[in-house]
Amino acid sequence: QADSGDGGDGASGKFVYVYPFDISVEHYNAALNTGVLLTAAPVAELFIPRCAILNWETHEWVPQLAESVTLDGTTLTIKLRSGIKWTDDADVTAKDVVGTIYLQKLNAAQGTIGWDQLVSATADDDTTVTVTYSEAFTGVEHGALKAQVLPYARYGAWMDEAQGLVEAGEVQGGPGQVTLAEKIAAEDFLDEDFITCGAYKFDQIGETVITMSVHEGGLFADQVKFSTIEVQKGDNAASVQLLLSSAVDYSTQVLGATDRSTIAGVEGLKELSTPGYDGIGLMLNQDRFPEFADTNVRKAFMYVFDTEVIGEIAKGAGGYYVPATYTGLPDPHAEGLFDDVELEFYATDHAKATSLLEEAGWAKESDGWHKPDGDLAEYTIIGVEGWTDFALSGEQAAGQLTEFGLNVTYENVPADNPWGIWGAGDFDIAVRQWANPFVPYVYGSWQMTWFTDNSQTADAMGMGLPTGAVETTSLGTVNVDDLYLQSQKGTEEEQAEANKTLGIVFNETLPRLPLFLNQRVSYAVEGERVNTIDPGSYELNDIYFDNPIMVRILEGGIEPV
Amino acid sequence: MTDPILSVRDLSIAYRTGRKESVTAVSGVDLDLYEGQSLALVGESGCGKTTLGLGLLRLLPGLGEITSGSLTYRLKDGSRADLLKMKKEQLRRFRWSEAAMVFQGAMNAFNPVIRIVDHFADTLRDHSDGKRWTKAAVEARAGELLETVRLDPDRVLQSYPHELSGGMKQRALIALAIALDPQVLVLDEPTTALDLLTQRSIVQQLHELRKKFGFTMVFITHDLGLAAELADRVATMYAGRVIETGSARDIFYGPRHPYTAGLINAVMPVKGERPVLESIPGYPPSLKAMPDGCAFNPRCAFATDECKRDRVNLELLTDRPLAMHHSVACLHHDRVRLQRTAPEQLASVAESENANA
Amino acid sequence: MTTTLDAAIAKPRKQFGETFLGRLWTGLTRSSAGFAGTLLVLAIVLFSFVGPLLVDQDNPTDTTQIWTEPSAEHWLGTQYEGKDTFTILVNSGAQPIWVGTLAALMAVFIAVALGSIAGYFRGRVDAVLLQLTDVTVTIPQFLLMLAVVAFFEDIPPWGISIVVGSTMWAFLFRSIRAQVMSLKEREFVEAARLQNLGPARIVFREILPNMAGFIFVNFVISVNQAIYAIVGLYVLGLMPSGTPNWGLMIHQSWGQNFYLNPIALPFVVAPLIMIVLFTIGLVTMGRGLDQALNPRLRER
Amino acid sequence: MSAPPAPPPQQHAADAPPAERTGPGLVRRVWASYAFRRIRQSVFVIWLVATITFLLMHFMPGDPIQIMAGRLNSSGMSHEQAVATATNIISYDPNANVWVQYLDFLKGLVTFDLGNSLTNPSKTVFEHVMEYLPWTLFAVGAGVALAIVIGLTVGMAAAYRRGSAFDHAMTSIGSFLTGVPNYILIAAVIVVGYTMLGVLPFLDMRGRITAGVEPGFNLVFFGDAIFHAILPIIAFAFTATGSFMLNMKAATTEVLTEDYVTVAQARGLKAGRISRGYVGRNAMLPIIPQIALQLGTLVGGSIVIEQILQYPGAGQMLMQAISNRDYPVVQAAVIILATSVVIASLIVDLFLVRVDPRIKTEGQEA
Amino acid sequence: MPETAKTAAPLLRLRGLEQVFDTKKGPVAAVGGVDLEVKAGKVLCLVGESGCGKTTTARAAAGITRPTAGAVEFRGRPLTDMNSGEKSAYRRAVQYIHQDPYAALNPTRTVASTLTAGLKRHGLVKNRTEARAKAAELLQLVELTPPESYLDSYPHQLSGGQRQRVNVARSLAMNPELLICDESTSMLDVSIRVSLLNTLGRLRDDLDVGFLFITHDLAVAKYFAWDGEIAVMYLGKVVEHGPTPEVIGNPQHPYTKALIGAVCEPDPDLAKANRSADQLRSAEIPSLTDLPAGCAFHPRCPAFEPGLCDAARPALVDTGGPGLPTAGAGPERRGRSVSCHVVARDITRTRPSGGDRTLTFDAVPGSRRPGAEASADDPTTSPAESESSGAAWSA
Ligand SMILES: Nc1ncnc2c1ncn2[C@@H]1O[C@H](COP(=O)(O)OP(=O)(O)OP(=O)(O)O)[C@@H](O)[C@H]1O
Ligand SMILES: Nc1ncnc2c1ncn2[C@@H]1O[C@H](COP(=O)(O)OP(=O)(O)OP(=O)(O)O)[C@@H](O)[C@H]1O
Ligand SMILES: [Mg+2]
Ligand SMILES: [Mg+2]
Ligand code: NI
Repeated sequence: QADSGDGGDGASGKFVYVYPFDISVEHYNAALNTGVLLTAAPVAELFIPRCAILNWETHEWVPQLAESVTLDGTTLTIKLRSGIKWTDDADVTAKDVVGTIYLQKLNAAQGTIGWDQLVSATADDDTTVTVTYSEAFTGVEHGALKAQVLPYARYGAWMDEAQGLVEAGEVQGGPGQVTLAEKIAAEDFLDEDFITCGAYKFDQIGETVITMSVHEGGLFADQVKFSTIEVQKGDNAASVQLLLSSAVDYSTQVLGATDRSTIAGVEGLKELSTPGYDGIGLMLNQDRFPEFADTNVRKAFMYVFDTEVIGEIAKGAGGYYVPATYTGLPDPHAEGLFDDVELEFYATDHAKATSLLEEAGWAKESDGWHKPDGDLAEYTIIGVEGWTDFALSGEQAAGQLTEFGLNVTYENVPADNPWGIWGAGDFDIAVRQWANPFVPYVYGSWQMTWFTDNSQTADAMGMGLPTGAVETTSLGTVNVDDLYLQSQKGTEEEQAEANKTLGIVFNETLPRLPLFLNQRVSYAVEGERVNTIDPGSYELNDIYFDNPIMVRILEGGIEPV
Repeated sequence: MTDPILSVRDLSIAYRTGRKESVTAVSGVDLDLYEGQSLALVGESGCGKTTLGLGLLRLLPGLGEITSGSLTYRLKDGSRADLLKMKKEQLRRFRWSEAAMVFQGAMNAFNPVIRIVDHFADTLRDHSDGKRWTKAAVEARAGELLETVRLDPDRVLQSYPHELSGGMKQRALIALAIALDPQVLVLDEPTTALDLLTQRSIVQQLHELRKKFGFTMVFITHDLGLAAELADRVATMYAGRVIETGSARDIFYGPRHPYTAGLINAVMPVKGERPVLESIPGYPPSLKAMPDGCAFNPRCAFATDECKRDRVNLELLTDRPLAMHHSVACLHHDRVRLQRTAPEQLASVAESENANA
Repeated sequence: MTTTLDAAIAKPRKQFGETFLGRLWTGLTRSSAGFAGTLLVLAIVLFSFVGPLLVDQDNPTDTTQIWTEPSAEHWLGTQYEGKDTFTILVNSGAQPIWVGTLAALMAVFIAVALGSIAGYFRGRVDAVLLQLTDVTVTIPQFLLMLAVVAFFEDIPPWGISIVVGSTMWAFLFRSIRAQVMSLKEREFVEAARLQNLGPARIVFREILPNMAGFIFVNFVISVNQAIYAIVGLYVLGLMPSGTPNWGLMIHQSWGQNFYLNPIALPFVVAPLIMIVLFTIGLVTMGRGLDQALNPRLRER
Repeated sequence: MSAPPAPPPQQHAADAPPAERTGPGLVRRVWASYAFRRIRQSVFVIWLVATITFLLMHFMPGDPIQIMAGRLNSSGMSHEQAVATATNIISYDPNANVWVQYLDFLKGLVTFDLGNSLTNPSKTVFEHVMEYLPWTLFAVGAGVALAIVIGLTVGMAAAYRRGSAFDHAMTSIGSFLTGVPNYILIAAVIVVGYTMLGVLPFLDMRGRITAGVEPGFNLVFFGDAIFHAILPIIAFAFTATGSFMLNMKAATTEVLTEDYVTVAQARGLKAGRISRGYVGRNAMLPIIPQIALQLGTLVGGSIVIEQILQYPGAGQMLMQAISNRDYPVVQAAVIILATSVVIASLIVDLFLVRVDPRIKTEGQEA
Repeated sequence: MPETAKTAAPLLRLRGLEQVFDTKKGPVAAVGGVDLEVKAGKVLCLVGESGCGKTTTARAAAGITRPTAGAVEFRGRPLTDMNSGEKSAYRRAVQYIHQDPYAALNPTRTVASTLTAGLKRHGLVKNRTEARAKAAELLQLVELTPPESYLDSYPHQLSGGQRQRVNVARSLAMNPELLICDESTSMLDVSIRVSLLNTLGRLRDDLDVGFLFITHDLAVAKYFAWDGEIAVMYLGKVVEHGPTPEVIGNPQHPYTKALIGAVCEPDPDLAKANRSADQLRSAEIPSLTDLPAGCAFHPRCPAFEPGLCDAARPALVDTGGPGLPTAGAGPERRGRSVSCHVVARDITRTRPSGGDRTLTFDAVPGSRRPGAEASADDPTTSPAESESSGAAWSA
C-alpha cells in the first residue's frame, strides 16, 4: 500500500483507540460475520462504513455511504453518495450494496425482524438501491442500512450466489445456504489487502498496534481531522494501563469499579456515560413454582431488593442506573410515556415485602418463609459462569433474599448454552437481561420481557409466564401477544398506546424482576492528542452499535490538539 | 635404610557425624615404613584400615578430618615433606607421582563414561610438568603399563570400564597406579571382590611388579592369608588403633597381642588337618561407645583392672633395627600364646631370626 | 532360664522413638527447619480451620466501604464489595487445604495400591498399568483436569479432589512400583516368602512399612502438587465460585485487574502469601521428614 | 544331558574379554531392535493418548455453536442471529456416528490432516496450533535452558560445599522454587515489580512482540521476542531451576562419594578436570531424563502461566480451544504435545545411550 | 565318620537339575544338570567361583525358583508332585539363610516380630506371650544372650554377626530339617565367622539338621563340612564331588587343584615357598552364554590336551576313593567323582585293575612347604604330587 502521507485537507495528528483484537486468529474475510479484524469494533465506522447510522435520540438515520434514505411504505430507497472509492480504486456502487444485502439476508437467522420481511434489493442505477419489504414496520430497514458494505469486486461471486438462493426461496439453514456458508468460512483473504471504502484504510497491521491512514477517496476522507488512527491492542487491564499513561484517547472497554478508581486521577480523563437500553433482572420460573404466579409474591421480592447495592457491586459506581419507572422500559424509552399514570415504585421496604407475602398466604417461621401450602420456600438463583455482572448480581440478590428470611442460594451454570437452560425452564430463578440493548425500538424490550426464553412449548416452557391472558388489577385481563404486535406495527399513536398499556401491565405483574439498567461508560483523555472528545448530539447513541465518537470523528467534530 | 620413606606420628582421624558429634575412626597411630617394604594393615571390618589408608594420602571424604599428628614422606628428590602442611597444588602433584592408591573394590575406580585410555591420558597430562602428551604417546605409555600387568592393550585401552571383568579392572588400576612410578603404593583390599583364581593371579603380579619397580607398599586387608602372602611387615588394627606391628613371621608365628592371636586362631587353613578353631568372644566396640583403657579389654581373657583404666601404648619388644621391630600394645603380651603352634623347625626359624636381629 | 525368658516376655514391645509415629515426630522436630515447616503448616491449617470459628462471619457487602485501607477494624482493608478482606482470607484456606489433602490422599492411595500390585505381581497387570501411566504422564495434566471439569460441569469440591487425585497418581505410581520391585527382590522379602507368610502380609507388613517414610513424604509433596493444581483451576476460573478460597481471590485479582491498583494490594497479595507460606511449610516439613524417614539418610 | 552346542570358533587368547564375542554386528542388531521397540512403544502411547483425547472431547458436554453464539451474543448480536452466524461458521454435527468420526480421526492422524479449526475454519488445525505452539516452546525451551545453566552449576557448587552456608541457602532456595507454584511466584513478581515498585513494564511485556516489529532473522525481532517472553521464561525457569538444582545437588553428592572421584583425586588430577569430566559428567546423567520430563510438565502447565502473563502461547490456545469446544484444535494440540513429549523422551533415551556407554550393552530394561 | 548303608531316601536330592535363564543375550544355562543329595545331619558343601551356579542351585533346592529341567526331591517326593500340605511341610522343613545379614532382615521390624511372624502364621504358637517366649528361646539357641536385650532391637542396632544369628534363629523357628546356607558367613569377619560356624555345627550335631552349605571359601568348606561332602562347581556343572577330606586333601580335577592352590594360607613361610606356583592358562571365566566346546574348563586348564578336552563334554565319573565303595552308581554311592577327560583316561590307563590314582600333571600347586618334600609318599608319581593328608602342624 503506497501511502500518500496525510490525506484530508488539513488532517494531522493521531487519534488512539484501544480494542482487544487478535491478529493471530482474525482474518480479512468481511463476508463472515465474525472473526474479522476490527469490524465488530466501534472503530469499524472509520474504515468499513454502512449506508447509515441511527441517531438513537431522534430515531433518525444519519446517512453515511448513503446520501439519503427514505422508507416509503414497504419500499426503502437508498441513494448512495457518488465518488466514493474502494481502496482498490473501484467506485462504490449500488451493486456492492445489493450484494451485501443479499449476503446478509441469506445468512440472517430466521425470525430476525427486518431481514425476514425483506423481499428484494435492486440496483436501480449506480447510486440507487431499492429494497422491497413484505410489510411495513418500525425499524424494518435497520438491517439493510446497518450492514457494513462489502466490495463486489471481492465477494461478487458469493453475493450473486446468495441472491440466486434468496430468490429461490432459500433461508438460513437450508442446504444451499449451508454450502455457501461453508465456502465463505473457509476463506480468510489474509494474503490480500482488506478492501474498504471508509475515511481510513489500514496502514500497518501489527500484533499489538494497527495504524490507519486517511484513504483519499474514502467516505468522509475530506472531513476527518486526524491523519492517523491508531488502534492499540488491549483488554481491560491494558486499557486501564494505557489510560493511566494517557497513551490512548478513547476506550470503550467496560471497566469495573476497581479499574475506575485506578484511573480516576488521570489528567484530562473524561467519562462518557450513556444510559443503556438493557439491564439485569431476574426470571422467576412460574412453571416450576406456581406460587410465583401471585403478583404479591413477585412484588414482595422486588421490595426486598436494594437494587442500588446490587448495581454498585455488579457494575460499580456509574456503571448502572436504577430505572425511573418499573415499566420494563429503559429510561430513554419510558420518558414521557407514563406521565399520567400512577406506577408502583419498588424501593427497598422489608415491611411492605413482609405484608405482601403474608397477604399471599406465606408465613415466616424460624427456618424461613413458608409457602401457603406450608412447604419451606427454597430457591436457587442461577447465573452464568464467567459473566461477572450476572454472577455478582445473582449473588447479591440471593444474599438479600436470604437476609430477608428466604432460603435462596446462588449458583453458576456453565457458559456453554445458558439459553438452552433458560429456554427449557431448567431453573428456579435465573439472572437474565431485561429490556433490549441492540435496537432503540421499544418493542425490543417487550420481546425480551415476555417472549425471549418463554416459548411455552411442551419441551421448552421457559419461565412459564402466560402472555395470552394476563390478570392485572387496573386493566383487567390483558392479551400481551396482541399488544406486542401493535407496539411493532401500528401507527405511531397505536404503538405509543400499546407501549403504555404494556408498561402498566409490567409494573403491576413484574414478568421479570428488573434490578438495574446498564449505564454505558466509555473513557476519553482530552488534551493529550485530542482537543475535546464529545458525543455532541449523539448523546444517547449506544457506544457499540452506533458509536457517537466515531460519527463525530467522521463529521470532523473531533480535532487534534 | 635408617630413614623411613613414610613416617606417621600420632595420627588421628575423625568423622563428623552430626553438627557437633564426631567419631574418631583412627586414633594415635604411629607407623614407619621403610623403602621397599610391604606393610599389611589387618583387622576386622570397621577398625579404621581404609580410613588410615585414605589418610595416608589425605584423601578423606568431606566429613573426615585429620585431627592430629603428622605424615612425613621422603620425596623422590630426597627431601622430606609433611603431607599435612602441603598446599592444594603441592598435594595434587604429590599424589600419584609420589604415592598412589589402589582402592577397595576397584570395580568403581574408573569413571564409567570414559575409556580406559582416557584415564591414563588424564593422569599423565595432569602430571606432565609441561610435557605434551600426544594421543599416541599416551597410548604407547599406557600400553606398556598394561602389558606389565598382562593385559592386552589393543583391547583394553579403548574399552569402557564396564566392558572389563573385575580382575581386568583391578589389573588396569594397578597399571594406572604405577603410571607415574610412585614410591609408595597403598592398596586397599585389592582382591576382596575377586574370585580366588583371579586373586591369585593378581597377587602373583604384585610380587612381580614389586620385584621390578621396587616400590614400597601398604597393603590393607582383612584376609590374613593375603597378608601372609604379600607382606614383609604386618600391623594389626583394632578399633582405630595399631595394636601390634612386626614382621610377618613375628605376627603369624608369635603374635603378642591377644587380639592378633585371636585373629590368627580364627583363621581356617585349607591345607593340613582341620583344627578346632576358637573365635574371639564378643563383638568389636562401636566407635561411639569406646571402652576405657585398652579397647580390647571387654573381649580379652587377660584383662585386668589396669587394662580397663589406662590407654595402652605400643611397646617395643625387640632390639632389632627399627625397620624390623616388633611392638605390641598389651600389658599382658607375655601371656599370649598362639593356640596352634608353629611346627618346630619353623618356630626355631622364627626364633633364630629374632635372635639374629 | 525361665527367669530370663520371663524377663524377655515382660519387656515393653516398642519404644515410642522406634514406632513410625515416633520417627515421624522426631523427624518433624529434629531439624529446626523441619520443625519450622511443621509449625508453619500447622499455623496455616489452624488459621484456616479454627480461624473461621473465631472471626465474625458476618461480612456484609458495604458499598460505602469499597477498597478501604487496612485499619483496626479491617486488618487487611476491604475489597471490591466492601467486605472485610481478612475475614475472606480466613475463610479461604480451608477448601484448598482439605481438597488438596483429599486429592493427595487419593493419589497416594491409588499409587500405593496399584504400584504395589504392579511391582509385586508384575506380569500383564504391570504392563497394562505402566502403559496407563505412560499415557497419563504424556497427556498434560491440566488438560485432563480441564476436560474432566468441563465434563462434570458443576463439580463439588470433593469431586475436584477426585479429579486432581486421579490425574496426579501416575508419577508417584512409578516410583512406588520401582520401590516395591526393588524391595520385593530384597532378601528379607524373600525370607518372608520362604516362610510362606502370604502375599498380603508380605506386601503390607514387610514391604510397605519400609516405604512408609517415602510414602508419607510423597503424601506431603502430593498435597503441595494438589494445591498447585486446584488453585490453578480456580485461577483459570474453571471452578464454581461459591466458597471463598485462595485461588478464587487470585482469579479475581487477575480477572478484574485488582493487581493493577495499589489500593487493592492487600487483597491481591494476601492469598499469594498464604500459598507461598503454606507450600514452603509443606516443603520444609517434607524435607525434614525425608531426613528422618528415608532409611538411606537415616542410617548415615 | 543335553547335547553340547555347536563349537564356537577356536579363540582362546588369554584374557579374551567377554564383549569381543558379541561383536559389533550383534550389538548393532540388539541396539536396532531396542530403538525399534522404543519407537513402537511410543507410537502406541501416542495412539492411546489420541484415542483418549478423542473420547474426552467427544463426550465432553457443550456445543461449540452455542458457545460461539454466546460469545457473539455478549458482543452485541441478538441470540438468534448469533446462533445463525455460529452455525454458518461451524460445520459440526453433534449427532454424527462416533465410530465414523473415530475412524475419520484416525485416518486424519495418519495423514497428518486433522481438518480445520471449528471456530476458524480457514485454518487447518496444525496451522492453528503452530501459530501458538512455537512461542510456548520458545519460552519453555529458554526457561529450561536457563534452568539448566543455573540449576546445574548452582546445584553442583552446593554439593561441593555441602554443609556450608551457601549449600543451605541454595538448598532452601531450590526447595522454595520447586515447592511454590510457578504461577504464584510469577504473580508475586508482577505485583512486586510492577504494582508496588513500578520498575517492571509488565503491560508492555504482554503479548509476543511489540507492534511494528517484523518477524524475521534480525536482532531487533529476537530482542523484542525475548523482551516479551522474559516473564514466561522466568516463570518456566522457576520450578525447573529449583528441581534441577536439588537433583543436581543430590546427584553430585552421590557422585562425589563414588570411588572413581576419590581415585581421580588420588591421581592428582586437576580440580577442574575432576569437576567437569568426572563429577559433572556423571551427575548429569540422571538429570537428562528429568529435563525431558520437565519440558513436558512445563508445556502442560503453561496454561496457567500464560493466563496470568497474558502470553498468547499454546496454553492460552488450548484453554481457549477447550472453552470454545474447538475439538479438532484440542485434539491436534494434545496430540502434538503428547508426541513432542514422547519424542523428547525418546531423544533423551537415545541421547543417553550416547553419553552413557553402560546403557548400550546392559540397560535394555527401559 | 558314621558310616553308610542308610536305605532311607535322603533329605534332599537334586536330580539332573537344570536352570536356564532367558536373557536378552540368549539363554543362560546357569545350572546344567546337577545331581546332589543331602542327608539329615550331614553337610553338603557347594564350592566354586562366582557365577558358577551355586546360588541358582540352592534357590532351586529351596523351591524359590522352579528348575527348567530335572527334579528337586524332598524325602523322595519330587517337589512338582507335592500337594499343598506336603509343600507347606517342605517349606517349613527346608529353610534358607541368605548371604547378606543386613539385607535379609526387615529394617522396620524388631527381632521379636521377625522371629514370630512365621510362628504365628503357621500356628506354631498360641498367643503373643508364647510367641515371645519361643523367640527368646530361639535367640538362646543361636547364642544371643540374654535374649531380652535383643528381642526389641531393630536390625540396624545389631552388628553383622548378630544379625546373621537372628537370621539363623528365624529359620530355626520352623524346626527345619535342612538349612540351605548361601554364603551365609562370607560377609562376616574371621573371628565372628568361626563362632557362627561353630554355632551352626552345634545345630547340625544336636538337632540333626542337614546342610546344603554354599561358599566360595574352601577353608570354610573344609572347616564346616569336614564330616560331609564337597561338590565343586564350575560353570553350572559339578566337576568334582567327594568327601571333604578327600577333595581338599587330594583334589583330582585340575580346577579343584587350581582352587586349592590359589588359597592364601596364613603362613608367611609357606606362602614364600609357593610364590612361583603354576598359573592357569587364563584367568578369565568364559561367559555362560557362550560356553567353550568340550570341557568348559579347557581354555584355562593346565592339563589341557588338544583334541581330547575340547571335543566333548566330560561326564562326572566315579573315580573311587580310599575306603569307599567304587561300584554301584546308585543313590548310595559315596565315592568320589570327577568330570575330567584326563583324569578319566589316566585312571583307566594306569589302573586297569583298580590300582592307585595317578595324575600326569602337576598336582596342587602351592602346598609345598620348604623342606616338606621328603614326605612324598610315592616316588613313581610326579615329584610335585606330595602330601596326602599329612598335617604339617596340628592343634
Ligand atoms: N564417612 C564416614 N562418616 C562417618 N563414619 C565413617 C565414615 N566412613 C567410615 N566411618 C567409620 O569409621 C570406621 C572405620 O571405617 P573404615 O572404612 O576405615 O574401616 P575398614 O577397616 O576399612 O573396614 P572394612 O574392612 O569394612 O573396609 C567405621 O566404624 C566406620 O563406620
Ligand atoms: N535371574 C537370572 N537371570 C539371568 N541370569 C541369571 C539369573 N540368576 C543368575 N543368573 C546367572 O546365572 C549364573 C549363575 O549365577 P549364581 O548366582 O547361581 O552364581 P553363584 O555361583 O551363586 O555366584 P556367586 O558366588 O557370585 O554368588 C550367573 O552367570 C548369573 O549371571
Ligand atoms: Mg575398608
Ligand atoms: Mg551366589
Ligand atoms: Ni578338561
